[in-house]
Amino acid sequence: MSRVMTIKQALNEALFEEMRRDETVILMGCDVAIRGNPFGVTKGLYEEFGPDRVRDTPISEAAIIGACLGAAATGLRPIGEILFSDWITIGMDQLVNQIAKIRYMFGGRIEVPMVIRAPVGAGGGQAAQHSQSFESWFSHVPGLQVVLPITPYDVKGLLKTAIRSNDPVLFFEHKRGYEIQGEVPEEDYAIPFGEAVVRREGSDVTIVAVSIMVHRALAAAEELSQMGIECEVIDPRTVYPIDYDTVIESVAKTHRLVVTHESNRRSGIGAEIVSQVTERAFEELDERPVIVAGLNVPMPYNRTLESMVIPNEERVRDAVLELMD
Amino acid sequence: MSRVMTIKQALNEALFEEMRRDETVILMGCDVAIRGNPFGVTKGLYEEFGPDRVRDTPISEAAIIGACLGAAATGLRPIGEILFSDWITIGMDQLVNQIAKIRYMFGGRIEVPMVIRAPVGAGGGQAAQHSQSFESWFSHVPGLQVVLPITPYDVKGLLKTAIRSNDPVLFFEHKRGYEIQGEVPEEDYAIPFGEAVVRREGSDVTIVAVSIMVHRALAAAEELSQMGIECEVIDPRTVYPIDYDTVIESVAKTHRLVVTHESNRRSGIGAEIVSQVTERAFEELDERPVIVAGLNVPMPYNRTLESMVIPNEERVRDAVLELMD
Amino acid sequence: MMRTCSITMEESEAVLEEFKKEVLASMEPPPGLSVEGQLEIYRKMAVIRVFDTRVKELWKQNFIYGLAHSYVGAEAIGVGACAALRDGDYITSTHRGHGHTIAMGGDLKKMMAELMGKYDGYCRGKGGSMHIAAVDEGMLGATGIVGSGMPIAVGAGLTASVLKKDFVTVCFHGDGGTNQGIWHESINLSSTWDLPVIFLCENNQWAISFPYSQAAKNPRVADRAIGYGIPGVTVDGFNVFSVYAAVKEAADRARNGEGPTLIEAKFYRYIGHFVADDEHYRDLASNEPWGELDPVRRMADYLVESGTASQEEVENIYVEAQTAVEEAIEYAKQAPEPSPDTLYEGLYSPEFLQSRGEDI
Amino acid sequence: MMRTCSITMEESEAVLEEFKKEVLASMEPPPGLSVEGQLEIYRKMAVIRVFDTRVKELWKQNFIYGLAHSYVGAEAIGVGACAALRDGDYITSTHRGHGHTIAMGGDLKKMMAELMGKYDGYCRGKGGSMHIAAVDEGMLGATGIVGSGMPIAVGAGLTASVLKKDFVTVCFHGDGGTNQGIWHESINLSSTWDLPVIFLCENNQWAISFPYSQAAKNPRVADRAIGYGIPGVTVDGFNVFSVYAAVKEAADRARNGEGPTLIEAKFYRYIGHFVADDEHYRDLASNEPWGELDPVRRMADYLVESGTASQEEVENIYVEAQTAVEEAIEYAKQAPEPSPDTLYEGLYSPEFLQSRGEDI
Ligand SMILES: Cc1ncc(C[n+]2csc(CCOP(=O)(O)OP(=O)(O)O)c2C)c(N)n1
Ligand SMILES: Cc1ncc(C[n+]2csc(CCOP(=O)(O)OP(=O)(O)O)c2C)c(N)n1
Ligand SMILES: [Mg+2]
Ligand SMILES: [Mg+2]
Repeated sequence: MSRVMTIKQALNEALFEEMRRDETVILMGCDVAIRGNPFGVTKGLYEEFGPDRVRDTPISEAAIIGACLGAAATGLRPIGEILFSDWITIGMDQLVNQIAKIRYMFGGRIEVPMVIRAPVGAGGGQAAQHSQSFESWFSHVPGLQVVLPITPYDVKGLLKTAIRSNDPVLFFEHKRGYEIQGEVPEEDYAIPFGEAVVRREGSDVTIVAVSIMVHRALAAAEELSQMGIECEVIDPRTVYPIDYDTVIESVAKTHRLVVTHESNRRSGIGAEIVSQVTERAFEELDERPVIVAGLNVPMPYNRTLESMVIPNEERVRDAVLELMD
Repeated sequence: MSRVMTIKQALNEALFEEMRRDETVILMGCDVAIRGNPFGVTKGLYEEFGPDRVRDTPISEAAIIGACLGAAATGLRPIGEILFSDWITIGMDQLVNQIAKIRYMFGGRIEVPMVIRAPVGAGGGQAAQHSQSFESWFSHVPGLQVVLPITPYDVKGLLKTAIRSNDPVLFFEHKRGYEIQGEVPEEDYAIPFGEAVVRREGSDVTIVAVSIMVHRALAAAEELSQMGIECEVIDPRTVYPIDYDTVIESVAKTHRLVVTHESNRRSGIGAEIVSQVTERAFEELDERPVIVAGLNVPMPYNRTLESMVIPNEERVRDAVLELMD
Repeated sequence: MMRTCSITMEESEAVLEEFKKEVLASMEPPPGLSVEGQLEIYRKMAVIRVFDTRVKELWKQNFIYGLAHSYVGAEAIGVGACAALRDGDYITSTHRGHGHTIAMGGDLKKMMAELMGKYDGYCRGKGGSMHIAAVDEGMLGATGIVGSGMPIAVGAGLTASVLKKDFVTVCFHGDGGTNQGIWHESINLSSTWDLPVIFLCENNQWAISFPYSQAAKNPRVADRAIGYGIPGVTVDGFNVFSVYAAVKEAADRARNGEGPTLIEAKFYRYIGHFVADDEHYRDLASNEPWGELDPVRRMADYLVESGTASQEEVENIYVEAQTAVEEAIEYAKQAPEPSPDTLYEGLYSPEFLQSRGEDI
Repeated sequence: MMRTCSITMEESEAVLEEFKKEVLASMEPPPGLSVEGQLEIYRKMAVIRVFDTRVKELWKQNFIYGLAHSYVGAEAIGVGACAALRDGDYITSTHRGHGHTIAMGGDLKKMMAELMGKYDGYCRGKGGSMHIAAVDEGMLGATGIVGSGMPIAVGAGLTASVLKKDFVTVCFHGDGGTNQGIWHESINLSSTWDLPVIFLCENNQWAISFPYSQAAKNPRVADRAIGYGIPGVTVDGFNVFSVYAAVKEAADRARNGEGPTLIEAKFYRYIGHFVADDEHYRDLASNEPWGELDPVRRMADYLVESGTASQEEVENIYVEAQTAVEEAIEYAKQAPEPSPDTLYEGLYSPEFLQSRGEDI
């Protein structure tokens, strides 16, 4: 049996189920308990699991992220929430120099079962400090795993995997995605990391779309379909690990590649994906691979300028049209 | 007239000259004053310019980086030193969310003439937290400029440009490069950002090499030359901005591209360079572009394992040989 | 014991009682503050009150985009502090920057235009409420990241110290901000170097849904000064004169080379955290009793009761504030949008941008 | 006034005088510490002394790679603190982790093998001196980044608190580390939540070339406790009994749910910062007078003078320490290098690594 629900509800349900299943799962962050987080993702958890396991914190992102490590190393499975992913920068040293490396530095003799959840993404006039997505940074750091699901089914299944994993996971939720609806089964399930989904089949162009861009790419694909161009849209769901088998299988069919993400173009995850595909399957490509991404500029507040920076359906469509020209 | 000196001396000379030229230039960081920095780069500055302008600081990297911004905005040209670039993570919020963005967020109405100097690079058993190079991260952030010169001439000329620039610059010195020697003119000169240098001409393969990899690539090119393979080695010197004209001109001649850097392969600067070249000059490439970079693992302490992770001359050579196969 | 809301009605009453006993100070102008000065203070307080009240409405009507945090209830702090400063002094701000900008003499039209994302705004429409700045007026900008403005104040202090200038910098921050690592580093660095920086904590006792009493085991922010070897004081943050006097004294000491002061201006946030906050995390009724301490009304009452100004004068000031704000709103509504070709403007220095051409 | 070195001979003498007046405590075993306990303490101190003395030599002889920081002179702190703990308690460490590891009962062979980068080392040769860890013994690891170990202690405290276990965690850190933002956040968070964490500052008055007196306007670290509403004490860091007693008391309080304590163990780094430090930033002669406070000799003298042990017994303990360290060195020299195919081992959990195959 399955129900239709929003991403927000699916996240909330995953948290409830995992916290019921495993008493060592705890959650902490600014405003996660009594307020239930600004988007309502953590609503009701405090009431059910109490102040020990659902903790409002002082504004101390570095200590929160670092405390997750200490807790994970000594028997808990902490989930730390950072209100906007832009501010993970405050705990960057903990995340990059300790959490990602500690198991390795200690010769494998420590466990790090922890998750950092944080909303990513732009829109709504939140400007330069509340709009960024840093998946490319974290994929650059060996030791971390980076997840950006964008359907209710996926967020639930991948959050469960993240919580059950013994490695540190960055779990990025898209702010503009919380109300996206979809089917979610009643039964317990978990989705392995590193398995991409082909969201739409097509023979002309492969579009690898990250997070919210999946939905924009699908919309573009619909429009292009009416022009007789069939796009295959792939949602990698996790950007480390990435399922290149699925991507390359598709490119071997379409011989054309577009990668799209909301984060900045320069040194973004698109560059990594392109470089992997060109290294692994150069001969399959008939055309230059193209990246449709956020422009290389801090997010401006003004609505018109903002909409120029955030990649949309039209930019994806135009990129495909250019390739097909 | 020019003299032969080491990179360390050239850096030191640049600091002396700029601090003499402009009273608003100041320097701060852990152990930069009385100790003259662990590598001796800042030796003698404290004695000449005194404790106001050459400041030992408490261990407070975030505040030091942030204070550079406040100082820059109000009339100084601060240079902040972070002892190992790995620890810039501690001031990451300041750097990424304030320094890179403030001019833009404030509509251009503020100046940010500041430099953060930090050693990058691996080797010598310094292990996971003292060996990283994050140029790809910072190139992902609009508003920053990222410099990694690796000859005495270049470090001097580019540090001068960095200090005179009105934008925030990350100036990365390679730890293993301080003793590299070369000619440095007596006269004052500055090197503009975004101008690559062709370190060696060749017609078979283009090697874009970042920082210390320039020297390793040159060694590989010598060896290859004896096998009849002529590599063109390009040193971009700055990774934002990057001089793609020079790179593409070379690729248009060689039709083969190898990019090499010490930082981790995944989502590294090599991926960005490859994605730019494939987007701008796909039809020029006869072979898949290849990246020779640090393996995706934290730096291990053990000497043998360490040497497996750090890319060397042999790995560059083998990559070229494979391409020529 | 598990609580169902962040603060109960009873707890809130106890907090108010304690506030009255330990912090509340009578309205008494410090020596040297002229009548004109007092009226100018009231004028600015009134402008802030009107401005941020209107901002909330404009946000609800979709004239203002993004997020906005109101300075209503905090007027005494921003205005009291900035009135104690001189030309050439600086301040750094928080996410709640409208009040600070007005207190530093910011132009209402440019402010409102910024909030509406217009090109004539202070930040060319690129910053909005969370990044409002008036650098020429000495206001070094709001920030949307708690704590992140603090080391900017340290840097400004450093400039004064290195260049031997006698300006001071006030670092405004919230009680929530005191738990950020950068707060500690900024105060320690400034203290160690005796920089002319004043750390002014706007302790409204809340960080969104989280009361400061739960965010720090010792909720007396001023006590932390001891650890840094600097003076720390707690003052009535609803009382513009108390804030003025404390900042004046701290500024004198700072200019004298004696280093920073930590001032805790204690008050209470009896409105929502930001324009869209429904405050479901606390009993709405618990806010009401605090209304009697409304700093703007307290100042108005003081002016009239002390005979400093007539009831009519005081009312006129408020009406003028309303007019000025309405004019700013009209101006902002008419002001042009930034043109698309300004997208990259300000990303780097003009020299650099020019050298890059199209290739950003 | 411009100084040409970090501390002059005169200044150093004054610091020593002050230390003797204000901090130095007589050697007196706290109640409940048995004779065996005292001898075990001395044994560990001797082992640390010998171990780190040999490490420096081995580093110079290129048997040890990378960097190494010596715990010589600090033995009383690590050993005193850990002796006051129970099985199941944890510690977090700094860049100076050998002493902490030995104090927690770490295996000398595994330690030395790690320093020589061998596969039998505690960290499989991947960590080296700066990342030495003995997790099974409760030593949660050294770190090369000042301050970065602190929140690990907070997290361990959180585990105890959530799972209602009665272990405590000692967070070792240097005086230099107290100026990191994460220090502030870690103590505040632990205090707010009454976590069973003990913050133990090894105040050797130096951070490489920078004296703490120049790194903090108020150099009394313990004073900072006031701001957090927790107890703060300064103890003689050359005196193993003083450290033991302070940690014991703090641990009792922590287990009792009363939250953290800040302990400042004050002493002096009278050797180089790390194995290769030539100390050109200070007058080498200024170190010498501090030698009279050598904690290992002080403990040995106490044992003999108090009649707790004979001179011979005490000497034997030292000789045994030497033997044990030499055995460890031999073991480590013979131990196998990690094979190249262990390169990715430990990068992720075994389950994950297995699922990836070659594609890391
Ligand atoms: C680093 C960071 N963490 C969290 C937030 C979300 N946030 C915005 S305002 C705020 C409360 C700030 O409290 P305080 O500093 O007391 O200022 P106040 O809003 O009470 O004036 C929080 C948690 C943020 N903006 N930045
Ligand atoms: C974040 C960071 N900044 C700077 C350094 C360089 N460094 C290594 S040890 C040290 C001094 C540390 O002083 P303290 O905390 O007092 O410990 P001590 O060495 O005196 O035991 C410094 C500055 C570092 N390792 N990490
Ligand atoms: Mg507050
Ligand atoms: Mg020290």
